[in-house]
Amino acid sequence: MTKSAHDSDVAFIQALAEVLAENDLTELQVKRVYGEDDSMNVRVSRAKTVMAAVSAPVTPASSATATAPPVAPETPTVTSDDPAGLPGAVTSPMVGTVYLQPEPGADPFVTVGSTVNEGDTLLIIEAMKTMNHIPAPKSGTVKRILVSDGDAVEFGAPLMIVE
Amino acid sequence: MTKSAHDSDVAFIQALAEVLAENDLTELQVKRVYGEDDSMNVRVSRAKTVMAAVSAPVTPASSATATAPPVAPETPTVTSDDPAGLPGAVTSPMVGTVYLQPEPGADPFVTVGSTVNEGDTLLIIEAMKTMNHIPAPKSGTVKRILVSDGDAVEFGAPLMIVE
Amino acid sequence: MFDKILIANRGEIALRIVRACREMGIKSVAVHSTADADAMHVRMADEAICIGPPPSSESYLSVPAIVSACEISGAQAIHPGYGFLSENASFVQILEDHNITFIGPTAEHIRIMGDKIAAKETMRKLGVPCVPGSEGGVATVKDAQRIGAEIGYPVIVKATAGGGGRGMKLARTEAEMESAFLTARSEAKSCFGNDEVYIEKYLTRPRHIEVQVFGDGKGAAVHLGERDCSLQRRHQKVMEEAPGPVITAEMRSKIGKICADAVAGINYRGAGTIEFLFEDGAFYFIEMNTRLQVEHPVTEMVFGVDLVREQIRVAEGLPMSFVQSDLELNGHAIEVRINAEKLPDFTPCPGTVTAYHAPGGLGVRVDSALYDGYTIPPYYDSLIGKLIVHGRDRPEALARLKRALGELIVDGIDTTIPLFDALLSEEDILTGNFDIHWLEKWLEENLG
Amino acid sequence: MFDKILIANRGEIALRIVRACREMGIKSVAVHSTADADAMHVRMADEAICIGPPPSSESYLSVPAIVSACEISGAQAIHPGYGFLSENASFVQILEDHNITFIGPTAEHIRIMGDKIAAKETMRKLGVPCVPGSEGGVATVKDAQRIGAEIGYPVIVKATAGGGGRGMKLARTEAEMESAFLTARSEAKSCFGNDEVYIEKYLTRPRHIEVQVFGDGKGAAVHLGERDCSLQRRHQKVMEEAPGPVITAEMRSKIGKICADAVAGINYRGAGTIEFLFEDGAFYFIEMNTRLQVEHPVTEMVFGVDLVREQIRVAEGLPMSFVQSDLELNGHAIEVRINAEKLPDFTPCPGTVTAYHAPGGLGVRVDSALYDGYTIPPYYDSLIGKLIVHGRDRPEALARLKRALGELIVDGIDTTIPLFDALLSEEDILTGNFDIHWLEKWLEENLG
Repeated sequence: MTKSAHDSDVAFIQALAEVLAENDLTELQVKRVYGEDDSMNVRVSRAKTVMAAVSAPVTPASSATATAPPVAPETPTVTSDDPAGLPGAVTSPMVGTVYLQPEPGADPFVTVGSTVNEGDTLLIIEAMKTMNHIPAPKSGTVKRILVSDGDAVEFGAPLMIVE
Repeated sequence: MTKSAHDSDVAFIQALAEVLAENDLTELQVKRVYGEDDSMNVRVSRAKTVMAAVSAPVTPASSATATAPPVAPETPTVTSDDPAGLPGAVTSPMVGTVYLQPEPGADPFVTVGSTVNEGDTLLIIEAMKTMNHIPAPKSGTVKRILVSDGDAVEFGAPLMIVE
Repeated sequence: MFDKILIANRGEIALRIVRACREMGIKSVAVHSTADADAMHVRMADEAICIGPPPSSESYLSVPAIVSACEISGAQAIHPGYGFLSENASFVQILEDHNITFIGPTAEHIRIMGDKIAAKETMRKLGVPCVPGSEGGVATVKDAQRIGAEIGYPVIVKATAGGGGRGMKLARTEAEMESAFLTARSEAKSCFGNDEVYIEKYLTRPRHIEVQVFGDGKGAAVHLGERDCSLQRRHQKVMEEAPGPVITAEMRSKIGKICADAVAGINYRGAGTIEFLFEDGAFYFIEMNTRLQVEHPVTEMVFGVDLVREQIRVAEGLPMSFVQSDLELNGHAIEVRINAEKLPDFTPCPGTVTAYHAPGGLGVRVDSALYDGYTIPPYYDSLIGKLIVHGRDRPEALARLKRALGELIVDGIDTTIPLFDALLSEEDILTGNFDIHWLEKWLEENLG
Repeated sequence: MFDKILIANRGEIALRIVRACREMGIKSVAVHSTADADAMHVRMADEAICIGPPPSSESYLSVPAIVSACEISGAQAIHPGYGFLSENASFVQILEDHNITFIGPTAEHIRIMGDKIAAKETMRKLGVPCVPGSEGGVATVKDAQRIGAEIGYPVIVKATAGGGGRGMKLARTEAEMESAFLTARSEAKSCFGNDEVYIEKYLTRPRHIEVQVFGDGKGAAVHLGERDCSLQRRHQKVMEEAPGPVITAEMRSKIGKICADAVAGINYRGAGTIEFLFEDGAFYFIEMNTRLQVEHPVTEMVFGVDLVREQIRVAEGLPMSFVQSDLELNGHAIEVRINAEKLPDFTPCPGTVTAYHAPGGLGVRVDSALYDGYTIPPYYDSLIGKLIVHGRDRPEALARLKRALGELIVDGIDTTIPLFDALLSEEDILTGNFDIHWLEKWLEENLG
């Protein structure tokens, strides 16, 4: 990426911001793919007529349930930062506690780089004293493990990436 | 990635923004694939948070005070339909009752087509039992008379057009 | 003292409970489906846990999901609100097994009151007046006539095996009894293969009067007067008030004492409602709800108490914060239920609320989880808010209700607000002259 | 019965009066400046008349404009709210001349109470306790010492011709009297050319306690207890409550009776407030406000009455709707004033409210003319809303206030909301331990 590419991007974003202002928009999102390995995501927003943050502090139950209620009443859009939206993400089908191995002291079911077949157990979620084996939804390689042993997870929380 | 590609994208997004505004939309999403490795996703949105009409009926005191409270919290803009905004409009400097002649049965001060000099009395507004002579703000011809004898007027109500 | 309470509900009642927790200095945990990630109860609670997808069966009704959420959040107690799991005895049993406090009565009391026959039998034994009748099969016309004379006409003859209106015959006078009895019996025979019939008093124009009770679970109990909830559509309450327009202080004190003694007699814990049909000065037990009611605010307004705070207190094992003599009825309160429904057919109308403005000023309370820009999901109940007013007397409350309705703005969706605007011009509403059939008749005549 | 009332005010109090009119079935006429064409009171009233340009002197304070508006709209009465023309005796006189009813006391009562010396003299005669002092010039050190001993130290020696703190000397003990007296006299001589001085009791840490009175104009009057408004900044009340945290039932009943008797004695009509400094169990008259106060809602909450409705009643010549024995104090109420001001300097902060969400639920009242998208004009008072809470006792009210403040959203402008969030963590606020200097000291230490 050269300086001129940067300048041109900045000019593009500046132009979008002007479009936003001139047209009295509140938000503008652009994903522009120029070619393989050359793309840009832009989100420009100006909305201030949305529901504001409540003063009450939001204390997540644990790191895994740290999905703080969104402040703006927009439909939550999945961004590339949210692992739950990545292709290959395995999300939690229930609320519970994660165990990465069959029993304390044992080896974990999988580690990053493990090859798994569809249906292989990835981890266990304990809910109401029941151990629920969470299977791989498809065959592939474990790319990332997004939870730690003993984490509490809520419904829909991303657990692993299997591709 | 050329400057002209950016310009063309901006023009496209600007056009979308106009579609949004003209059609009173709140959100618009487009995914456009131009070819392999050349695509664009756009999302344009515009929050609407206008005050709705109150259910309470608004009964104007009289035709002359029929300025119903505006329903949307916009700054009232003077439109070409509002005589108060026309050039040459003489507006009421006070709340009161209009008399078009010096006393009952007398001829009116002016009629449509009358030529007046700056300072000539156009009409009387009675407020608190006081007769207030309303003078022509400039010399000219009475083009329109917007009130009738005995009308109640509020502050700023258009009375006549003198040009 | 609880540190943290999980609220197994959504919408305005979840917010109601969050408010009580906050005022008591107790942390609240909201649970929610994916459809409710933006809901007000989620925003206002101290913690929030997503427990499942939109269908209630997989989220708000999922016992494993809720118990797990309780365990991972460390909440010591669950408030069930109304609906959902609030009267589910096996849920309460499971919580007991997990050492989680259920903010409500015992599983056993929920079970008994959830069984219509057991509930009636229990109440009768506790001295609560029930609909008089034959208490079992009636064999002959002679017996039928004797029973009719005893309980007074009109009476209804019903197939013991029946249901849905079949095998039911009305006898308005003794002269009609023979024919009604024989027809009901033969219909019962042909419809259900069993000709046994029983007889009950028939109420022609009853009101729905319910008594709010509260017990500490240890044998102390009070009543907090009655609510008149006669204005119903398809058995759904639409508008409720306290005190009842036709209930005298003497009636209140008498039926109230009967109800308080009844729940004291079974060591009932927490809030409960004993529902009656009321006609010609007499009360007839229908059922008991072992939970907070939607319409509990009208009682709070006239007695100046916080029923949710009180529920939490007694769930902790504390005594109630009042005794009967502390409870003085003050003024008049009315609640209207604002539903996201389109008139005239009351079609549910989910969607985005483009503008919301709540009424304010003296004597006005709004319990609603709405906010500007909120999108009402299509999966749940259509109740989106309750407007409650209080006045020194019924006319003042009605005038205030009309005024407040005029200030309330819910734009972007259809609501039942216009229904109340129209009802407040009806003479019968203004004078309190209505029974449980009044609203359906009015709807047929005016919106039908 | 009035058909139509003109409201000669704006903002939340105009809306407050529109609400009372609507509940009484009386049409309301809003008057407004061009800056207020979009204001809530204009939207909510039945009629609206523009009376002038933004400056108050040419609109809300313009007697001819308001009288004309009354005449062209056919309103029979004017409610002045507070501020503006509410205590303008000549306005009231003009209305009398035009046969328009002023909803408030007579011009004469306004005139007397507007004159500090006449007011004090009148109140003293009516038996209302005033700050004890020499009641006239003091000639010698001996006289000064005698008076000091009589009224008790500390005392303050003041120039009769003085003002603004000059020619004022404090004597904390008898030992300091001679020096204080002589210094004050010589300063008075050099500053004002007149060496006459008088002596008054000096209060070191008084509370501001005010008694709400109400008269029917025909010799009947009641009191509605007191409000503690000690939390002030530059003589502006910030937070008010009823009952006063240190006022006992016995004190209330005693000072209340004195005040009610006093206004009964002059045939006072309508709402009035008798303001006192309170120290060591004693009340000292400051002044009487002959109008509704900003903080009247706290009294309404604890006594369950509508003071505006009552004002309109007695203006019509009707008797009050209550007598003293009907008025029972119930629970505790607190009001906080939400101003469009930027902390720490309380700089007025007009602008557009991009989001407004009022708190709801049990025991919460909001009196505000705000709405989403409203633009607060820069010409008027910065008060944009009042949040009032009611609880069974002071701790419950404080907890509710904290909860409700957490729900209140006013975005797009700066407000005084964060001040109250901070105050509610202060031990002195929670225990009610403050005097009229407390807030200024706290502000200096915490925001200064």
